[in-house]
Amino acid sequence: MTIWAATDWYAFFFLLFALLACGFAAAVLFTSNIVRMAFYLTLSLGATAGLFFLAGAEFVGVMQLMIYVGGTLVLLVFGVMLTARAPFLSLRPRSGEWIVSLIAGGTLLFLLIASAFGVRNWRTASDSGPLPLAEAQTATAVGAGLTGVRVDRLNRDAAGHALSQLPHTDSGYLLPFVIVSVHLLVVLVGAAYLARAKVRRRSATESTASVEG
Amino acid sequence: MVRERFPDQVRYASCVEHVIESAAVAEFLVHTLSLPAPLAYLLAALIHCGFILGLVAAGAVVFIWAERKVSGRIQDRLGPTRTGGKFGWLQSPADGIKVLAKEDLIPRAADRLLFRAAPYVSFSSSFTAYLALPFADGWVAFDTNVAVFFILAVLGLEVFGVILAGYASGSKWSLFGAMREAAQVVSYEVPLGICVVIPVLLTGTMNLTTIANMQAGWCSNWLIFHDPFTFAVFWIYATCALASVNRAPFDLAEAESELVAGFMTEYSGMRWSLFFMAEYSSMLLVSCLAVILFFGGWHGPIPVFDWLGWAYPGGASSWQLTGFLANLAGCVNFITKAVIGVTVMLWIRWTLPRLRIDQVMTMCLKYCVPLAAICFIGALWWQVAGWWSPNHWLPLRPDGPGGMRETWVVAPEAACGEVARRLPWADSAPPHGAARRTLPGCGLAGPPAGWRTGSPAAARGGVQ
Amino acid sequence: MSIINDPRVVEFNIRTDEMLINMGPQHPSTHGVLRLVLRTDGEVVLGAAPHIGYLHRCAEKIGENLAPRQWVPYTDRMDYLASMNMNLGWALVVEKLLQLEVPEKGRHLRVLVAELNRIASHLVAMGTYGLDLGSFTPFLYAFREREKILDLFEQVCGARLTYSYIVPGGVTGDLPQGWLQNCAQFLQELEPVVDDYHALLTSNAIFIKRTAGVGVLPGEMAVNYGCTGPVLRGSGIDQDLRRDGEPWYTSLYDGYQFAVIVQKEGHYPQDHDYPAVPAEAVLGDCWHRFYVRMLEVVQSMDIVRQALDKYAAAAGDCGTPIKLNHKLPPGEAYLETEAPKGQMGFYLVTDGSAIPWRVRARSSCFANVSVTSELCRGCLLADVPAIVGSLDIVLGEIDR
Amino acid sequence: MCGLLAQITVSHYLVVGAVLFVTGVLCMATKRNALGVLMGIELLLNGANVNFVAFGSKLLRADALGLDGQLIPLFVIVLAAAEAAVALAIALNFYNNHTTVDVDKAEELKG
Repeated sequence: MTIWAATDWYAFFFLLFALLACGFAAAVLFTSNIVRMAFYLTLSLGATAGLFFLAGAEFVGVMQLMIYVGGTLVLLVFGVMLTARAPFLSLRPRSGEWIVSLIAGGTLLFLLIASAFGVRNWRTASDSGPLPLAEAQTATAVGAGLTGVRVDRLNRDAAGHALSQLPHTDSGYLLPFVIVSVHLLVVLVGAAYLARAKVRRRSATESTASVEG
Repeated sequence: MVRERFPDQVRYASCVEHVIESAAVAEFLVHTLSLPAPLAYLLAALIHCGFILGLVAAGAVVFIWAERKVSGRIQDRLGPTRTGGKFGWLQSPADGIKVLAKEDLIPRAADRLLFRAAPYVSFSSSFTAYLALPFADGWVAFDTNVAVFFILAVLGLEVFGVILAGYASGSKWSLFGAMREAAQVVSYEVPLGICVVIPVLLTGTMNLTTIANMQAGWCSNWLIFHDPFTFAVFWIYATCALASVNRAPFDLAEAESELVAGFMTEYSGMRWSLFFMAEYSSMLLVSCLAVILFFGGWHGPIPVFDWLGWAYPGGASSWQLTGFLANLAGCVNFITKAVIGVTVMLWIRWTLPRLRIDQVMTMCLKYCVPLAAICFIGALWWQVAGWWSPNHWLPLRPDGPGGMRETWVVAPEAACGEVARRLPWADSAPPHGAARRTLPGCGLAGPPAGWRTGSPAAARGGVQ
Repeated sequence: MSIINDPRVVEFNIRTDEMLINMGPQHPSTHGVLRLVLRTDGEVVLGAAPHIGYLHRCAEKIGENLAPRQWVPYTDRMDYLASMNMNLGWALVVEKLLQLEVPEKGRHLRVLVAELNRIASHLVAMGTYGLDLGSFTPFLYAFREREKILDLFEQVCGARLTYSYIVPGGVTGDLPQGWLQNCAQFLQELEPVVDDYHALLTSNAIFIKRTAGVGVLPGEMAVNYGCTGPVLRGSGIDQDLRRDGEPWYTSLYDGYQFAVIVQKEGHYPQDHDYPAVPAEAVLGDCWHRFYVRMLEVVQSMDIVRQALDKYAAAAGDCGTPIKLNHKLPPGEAYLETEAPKGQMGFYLVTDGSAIPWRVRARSSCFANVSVTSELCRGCLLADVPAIVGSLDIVLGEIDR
Repeated sequence: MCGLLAQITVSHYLVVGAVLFVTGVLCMATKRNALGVLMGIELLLNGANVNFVAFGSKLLRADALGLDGQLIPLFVIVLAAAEAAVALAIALNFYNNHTTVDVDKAEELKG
């Protein structure tokens, strides 16, 4: 029973997802088979979504699953399948590249980790303690933020009711949202144009001849 | 509650409560059986998982049997009659044993790792989606306020298993099936998403429990009858859901007359049956989702339990037998509706020929997406204009017409005047009649705490 | 016509590998052991080459070692879905060689069973076509009615598939008592069911989408490839050996009223209320081939009704089968008959002994399947089963 | 659990983010397949997202960044999707013109 009592489930789940995310990220790095890379990447990003859930960012987590894993990666896999000819299936980097990049990467990693633990505020929970998760459900706030209302910036009374209006200069994330929407549209049109199927037609006689072969 | 009783465990409890929303069960275990809290939470989580896994597995078993019987009846034959007595009801277990006993073949050309992993990817994603699916008021493993989104996202991951299976099999037929499935599922996610957004739009929340509870009362209160556009969009949803779970006439990925068995060609034994279970469980899942989004969830066509006064009041936290019974009946009601949906899928499968891949795509991009978009705008317009809907004259719930349907407009206005004032169409003063429950984290009002009994005028105030 | 249907478009921008795919000989939708080697670019089929011979059983060579009467069971196994018609073709050619006339009653009996078997064959064609398009239910509906025909045949000759009933000189036995009533009753039952078939397939929107405009076989090409039967008539060529054949064969149908099922001036001869030709359908496409078969079911039902009356009215016997040691006069004979799948011809050369010197069969399906590569060029992968299914081939007849 | 994990703080998330980021950088550096490079970018962006979410999480610290910490990852995800679409189109075009996806062979500016 004591082992149960001693287990911090939050840490357990964090560790689980963190190890999955990092482990599969490493697997992406070290495998040379492009399809397996895509598979590991899926799992890594999925585990990251789990981390987002743990951190209370549900909406981001689901977005990650939906757009990243379900959309972007499927797109990637499509690309992989379209170009997956045997010689490109596993292109190995040269060993010199490996050494250089591992040294550089190791240094970078060391720096990043050192700085991650370097700031006291990051290392510790604040004195007031964290908010209970039930109050950190933020989907509505995120939605409101995207439509131009920062509900988290409202002045509240003790009971949590909104007291005053927001300054009219604060439009939340409305503008970036609109820009990103337009950007996405442009990008999709552009991508479709770039990769469009250009059709070469052959004459009727040529086509009959070619199909016999 | 947990928080107050275990002040030292606040953080951990709230997290676990979040990850596996089994507080009620855990509480029961802690207080009645006096188990240590972490163990209780683990047990509660396992119980939840067990329930869902059981539901998925039992669902698959029942549906495989039902598929045989239904197809038999449709085709003027009997279906299984002998295995296990009268109706061949042991046919599925018998099949299961047969499948278990089969040799698990892996082709030499296969990518062994991915070949083995693929069925689990497929199955676990369609299983995971059940986490966020409520079966009755509050009976949900993971009560998140992005449940609709979560289910759609996770369901979309099922396609990965199929793609991997197709690629890893090292067979051309499998690859064909996988690419078809990938193209189809990715395309149909778009109209499916638009269709799902419409009920979300009308109810103002992505929380499935809330969406279903807003449709309490008579069947006139179901969202499908809310306005002509929601009625139309349900059929689009049905089409897209059928396509996204790869059922006939959209079962191109496993089209046996063209691709032998598509992505499943090289699979045998248990791995094959995992794909099968994944298919059946996602069928049930989209059907459940349709029931919640359009058919009132666990709220029956006739509000019997509201009359009896058995149902849990909104926000109730104490356990009571009558409420439990009402919930149980609601759960049965919910599953019945979902099973009807699945049966319709079976019926369609055994009646219609299969479409061709280009026709499937045309249908999605040329018809489903524009129609869904039109319905989206239409439903939005209907809502904003506050036009007539059946629940205005049929008593949709005990408190009369209007209800809480309009949270989307009302709630922000009611609690946080700021939001509503910025909305161009809402220039009236916010109603302050009803007591509001604050949505966690942001100060926006969710459904009023007493929305089952709240005054209709207050609820509808936002658009009038 | 969309890009993918355009046979001239051979290359897309995304450089994908062409794939060679073996469809068959073990494939759910190749009707036996046809092997199609498909050259595909993604879903688009660039070329299809049928390979045959997986069911070759040397039937013709065996025929050179057996008396004509003994070879009848081998004809059963050619088009095993229409054994009666195969028997009839062989019996007629032997009789032609011998100049042996069958009595009136035997003539009507032959028409009766041959047309019944045509119905059975077309029912299978319809059912399996549904299967090819992914609809399982019509298959069982078709087989349900076919079972009744097989029951009738079982009463006649004891066999359900390989009848060996019609033999040179006559039939192996006259009809049993009460058979005519059973047959008439069956026709009564089949009449409404045909409407079900039309509802399930012919007028089904998805079925039309899958078949109309797919695999268009122009009449000229059909003639050039030697296509016959419903495949030819589906392309609008007015040819039916029951009307246009040799007198030795057409005399069988003397006194019978029937119209050849072919689209003339945009209309099919219709004496029933059948679904109209959809706007998308092009003459010669899969839908038309299918529709011709469906109308021929009704046509054959009419002929069977007439045959029932004529048979009942005719006096005498049904003819006497020739003996095994019946000497065949030196010479040769060739006769084509209208089998359900097309024109089935038998060729016979004799040297005066009781055993033919040479036996050949002209298979209708062989000619029909040869258009596969033409029709499948530029179609989608899913169209291949639709096209092959609409040709309604039986490999037993192709490979012999 | 060991002492380091006694309480999960922002730092722990940052470590995960760092690992993802570095793996992404290494992927971009070492992979020769254009799509592998693309996957490296996705990993990298994800590492950044983890950091944002960690900084924004009120669960970890009450005085956290708040909503911004969630909204920025949303934009990152959406832009990553856009980036992937364009990059994939470029990769496919490159493949069409050079019949290879080996980025080491992409030496000409002209496509």
